Amino acid sequence: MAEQKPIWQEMGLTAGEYDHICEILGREPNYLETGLFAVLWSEHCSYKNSRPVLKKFPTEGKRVLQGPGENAGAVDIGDGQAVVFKVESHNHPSAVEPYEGAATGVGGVTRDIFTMGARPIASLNSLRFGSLDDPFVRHLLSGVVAGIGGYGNRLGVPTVGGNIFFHSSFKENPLVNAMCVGLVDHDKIVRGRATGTGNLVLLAGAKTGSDGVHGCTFASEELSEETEAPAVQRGDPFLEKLLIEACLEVMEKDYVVGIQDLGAAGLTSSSAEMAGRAGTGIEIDVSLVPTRDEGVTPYEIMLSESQERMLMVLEPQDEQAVKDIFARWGVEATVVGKVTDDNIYRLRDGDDVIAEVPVKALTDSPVWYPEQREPEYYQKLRSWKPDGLPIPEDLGIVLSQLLASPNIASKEWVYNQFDHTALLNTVIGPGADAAVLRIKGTPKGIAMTTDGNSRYCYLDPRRGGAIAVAEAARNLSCVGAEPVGLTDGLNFGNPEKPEIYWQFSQAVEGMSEACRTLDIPVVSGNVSFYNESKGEAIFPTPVVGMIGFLPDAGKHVTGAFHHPGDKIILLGKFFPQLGASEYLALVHELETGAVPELDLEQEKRIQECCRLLIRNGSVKSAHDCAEGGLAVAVAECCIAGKMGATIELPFEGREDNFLFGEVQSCIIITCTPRELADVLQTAADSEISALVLGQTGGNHLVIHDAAGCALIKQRVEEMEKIWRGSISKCF
Amino acid sequence: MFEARIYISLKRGILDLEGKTVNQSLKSLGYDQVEDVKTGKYLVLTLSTADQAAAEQAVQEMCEKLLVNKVMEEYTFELREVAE
Amino acid sequence: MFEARIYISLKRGILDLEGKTVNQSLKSLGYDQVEDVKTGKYLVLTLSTADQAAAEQAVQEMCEKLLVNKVMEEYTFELREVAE
Amino acid sequence: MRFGVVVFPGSDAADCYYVIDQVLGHSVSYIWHQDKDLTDFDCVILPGGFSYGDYLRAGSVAAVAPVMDGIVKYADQGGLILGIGNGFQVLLEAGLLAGAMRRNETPRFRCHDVFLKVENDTLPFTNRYRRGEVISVPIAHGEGNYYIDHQELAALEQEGQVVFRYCTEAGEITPEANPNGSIGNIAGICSKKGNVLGLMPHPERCTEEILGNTAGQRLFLSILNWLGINRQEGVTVHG
Ligand SMILES: Nc1ncnc2c1ncn2[C@@H]1O[C@H](COP(=O)(O)OP(=O)(O)O)[C@@H](O)[C@H]1O
Ligand SMILES: [Mg+2]
Repeated sequence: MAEQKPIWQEMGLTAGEYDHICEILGREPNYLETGLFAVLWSEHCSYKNSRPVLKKFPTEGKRVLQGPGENAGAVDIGDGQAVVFKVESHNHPSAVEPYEGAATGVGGVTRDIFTMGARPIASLNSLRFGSLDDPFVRHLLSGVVAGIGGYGNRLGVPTVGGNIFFHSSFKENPLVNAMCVGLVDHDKIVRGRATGTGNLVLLAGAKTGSDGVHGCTFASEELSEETEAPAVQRGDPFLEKLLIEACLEVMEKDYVVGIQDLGAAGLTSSSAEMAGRAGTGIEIDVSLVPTRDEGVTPYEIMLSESQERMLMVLEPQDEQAVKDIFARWGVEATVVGKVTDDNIYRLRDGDDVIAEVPVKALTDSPVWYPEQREPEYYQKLRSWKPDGLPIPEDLGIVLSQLLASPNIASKEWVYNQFDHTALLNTVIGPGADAAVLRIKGTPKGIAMTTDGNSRYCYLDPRRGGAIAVAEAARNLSCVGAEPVGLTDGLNFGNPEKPEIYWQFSQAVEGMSEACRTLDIPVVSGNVSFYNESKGEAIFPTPVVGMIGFLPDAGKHVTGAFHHPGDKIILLGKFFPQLGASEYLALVHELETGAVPELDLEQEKRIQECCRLLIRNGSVKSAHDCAEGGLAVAVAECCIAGKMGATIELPFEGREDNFLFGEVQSCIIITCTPRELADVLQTAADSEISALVLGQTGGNHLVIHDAAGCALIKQRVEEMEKIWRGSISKCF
Repeated sequence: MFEARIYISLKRGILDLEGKTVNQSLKSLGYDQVEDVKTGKYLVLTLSTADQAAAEQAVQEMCEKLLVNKVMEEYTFELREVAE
Repeated sequence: MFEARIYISLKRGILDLEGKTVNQSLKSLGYDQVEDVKTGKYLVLTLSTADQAAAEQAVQEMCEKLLVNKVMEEYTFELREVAE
Repeated sequence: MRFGVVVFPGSDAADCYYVIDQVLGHSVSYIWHQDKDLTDFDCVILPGGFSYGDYLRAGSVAAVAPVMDGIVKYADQGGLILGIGNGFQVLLEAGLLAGAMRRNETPRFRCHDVFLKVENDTLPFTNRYRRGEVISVPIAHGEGNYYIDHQELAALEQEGQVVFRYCTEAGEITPEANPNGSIGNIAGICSKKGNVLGLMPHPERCTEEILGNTAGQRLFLSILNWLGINRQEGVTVHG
């Protein structure tokens, strides 16, 4: 018979941790206290594995109003206004129940935003799935997409962007990262602090059920056959919408001393974190917490992850006014505790004290420094050379194949299920390099994007991480926006495996480097480890969510070719390579090679130049060269503008390389022939190369080589059909 | 020929959003006697099977495989013979 | 105390899209014996009423006012007394 | 001249409010779902969104909210009522417009631009359009599949109550142009008297240059125009 594990081990604590707890308390913790430690010291809540590495991120900048450490980061956009944003992962819940998992992910990150006093104005996401050939993957994707829409659409917050990538490593462990963006006046930013002895602690929103107990320990384990998922949490976007209005109203009226949403580890983490940040004590009476079903235990009340709940601290004289506002919005709000001055975290059940531990003991979890080791595959794969790789005979067919690859094809099957025009701010919606929103009542705009190439990060996590940052910034620059801050979603396998921890630490290293050179601070983020199924890790996937600023929202462009006869120019040094490319994976079924080089100084100059050209109004379109290489980038511009183009590529070497090889820091722009000299001069002044490739016009994309030989001739309409239909035909 | 009536409802502990909303709405219409509302869906399948045991097994399989989301839902069903 | 089980289905002649989709999915899973699928929803109301006739009338009213859209749907219900 | 925008819990009332206030520069206020008195308004808008979460059926719970008694009375008196998206669903559930709404035929939410053919240009809501004109307007809904039985459909057609239909860019009424399976490609209908209009597409989402499309502005200008003529008042249009 198997030996009964001790409770603390069942709950996910190690022997060392348990001893440490006994030492702090000077006694053994009771059942409930053990549960509190187990959740707060779980990786998901404590970042015990990742904290030392995350310190590498640059988090300061002239626009930063709030960096990491609060519910979300905040960045100044002038006129006393700020943008608040954050990424959150909901990977394991989505693997178990795709609709509700994704929906509650959106709900959770949205609460992080309005917790700060900001009105949510946009959502984005970053998704990773297995291959679409697999019916189970299609089931996951349909569910996740419906869930994101089901929640976000009902909230009335437009989902304006995102990215999605398909690869077999995500087959059973999909990634669902959601990002929310809000707008607030500087002087209305509210923080998650329980200050003021004697102040009241108010719990507002949904009743507490027994759902989601131990959600955070669930997120801190690998998925396996035996994994027991907690009872599924269902999101109620309708309640959240009312909660947004009620919370923003009480914050607007300055009734709120501190506020925090209930996320992972529910009431436990929110109350402990609020006291921890403020350096106070807190006391909660579980008998006062409204429960949904009969017989919910104190343990469940404290650990439940029932959705749509907020915890706030008020001064006693404001209690009635606050309750009245919640009542008007039809939202339940109950005083459940108070702030104390003894630095103790105390739980009562009526008159009985049922847990009593120092706040700091809960919030200052031990820090781990896991071992890291370079995996064997790394050196082997990066030294791959394309020598001997056959060049396909018909390069036009290759272009069609690439346009049909779900990683390149139109994602409109996905984003048309999201309301992206609500709130009347969407200047550029999904489908472009970045979304642009106008800021009502001002000429200003903000741009936003999520990026991250999982294959690059597998082959070279450090460079892949840097590229994720550079590419996000480039995407913003391509619509004319200046990057002002980023949030990250770091998705990796089990950090207790040295190779995985190496990937993690390398990726953060690379991202930090890029952030420093490009001068973009990290203001918030999320770490999701244990993305493994049956011992197999996902491709390491740091996701970057980035915000850009436009002084004039009207001065933007997209990638679409506009006018026949416009000149097509390639900005940036063109050094394509086949390693790590979508072409190599799709056509040759090889995932190997070095990741494209990235010169960050060069990247910075190119982006500045691109923004300058857009702001002067000298360019008509801009689009960056990404997956699929130059040929795909130009094809995308043709499709978006429903217009052909004729270009000549005066490059040496393998045709498949300069057509489909991938490269960093390259942007395709167009301008009228009259503006051409100016544009080239501006590029020269910025010390970046600019090469005229050809011009727009006609119904075909025609690509010639240096000798004038046609390599590709495709009807734009035909390309559009392939590109648009590829994902939707799977459903 | 058999007819199977399958009733699908949410598992215990899983929030019944519709039920909650309908309950509140009925109350605000003045139906104070309403204590609780639960919602579910049902399916009526007509099966061209002669054998009751086979029909029963098929229905159960279909529920497990497709009709019921076992992460959140539970089900019961009734089978009765009907004329062609 | 009474419990009312209300069954709501689409009127005859109105295409049951969900039923059609489920039918096709079942067929594609190999369940060729499935002749027809109809879908509907049900509500279980608990009423703190002592009087059966009153409960019956209240349920009917609630259906007509809110629970059923008579342009498309029809309903039946069963009432049974339950312990407090 | 004053517009009212009804706020049910879960409505997206701010968008219509913004357009009346900021784009058209007219007086507008919110009408709370528990308000009873609607006598002060020249036009009442039931906005889009998800009233009461759309639980049970889209618009069904809102249709029995206290404010609806006032709305019904207001409609009887000939007041102008515009229901957009969820507002249209509420009007159907409340019986102010004929028919009912089902889930989209492909049971997914859809958000994109559609082309609409204007079928009746004599209404308070459409007098700034031309009959037969094709306009582009965004949709964003999961339940826009309009249903009505054949007899009633014939009556609607006969009386000119079909106001907008989904069509191709060239104005053809084809199944491909129909985003949700709606009977007769119907996107919007009006009451017999023409004072109540419901439509699934969102004209309030396309009234400004910066958002790339102003086709929806004329719907609101039509209302102002009609109110102006009928009240012999001068109308100034801002924005
Ligand atoms: N990868 C990261 N980079 C920067 N900040 C991070 C990162 N991960 C977490 N943080 C910060 O740590 C804090 C806690 O994050 P998290 O636990 O995800 O929040 P929540 O409690 O809302 O789920 C936040 O301030 C977040 O911005
Ligand atoms: Mg938080």
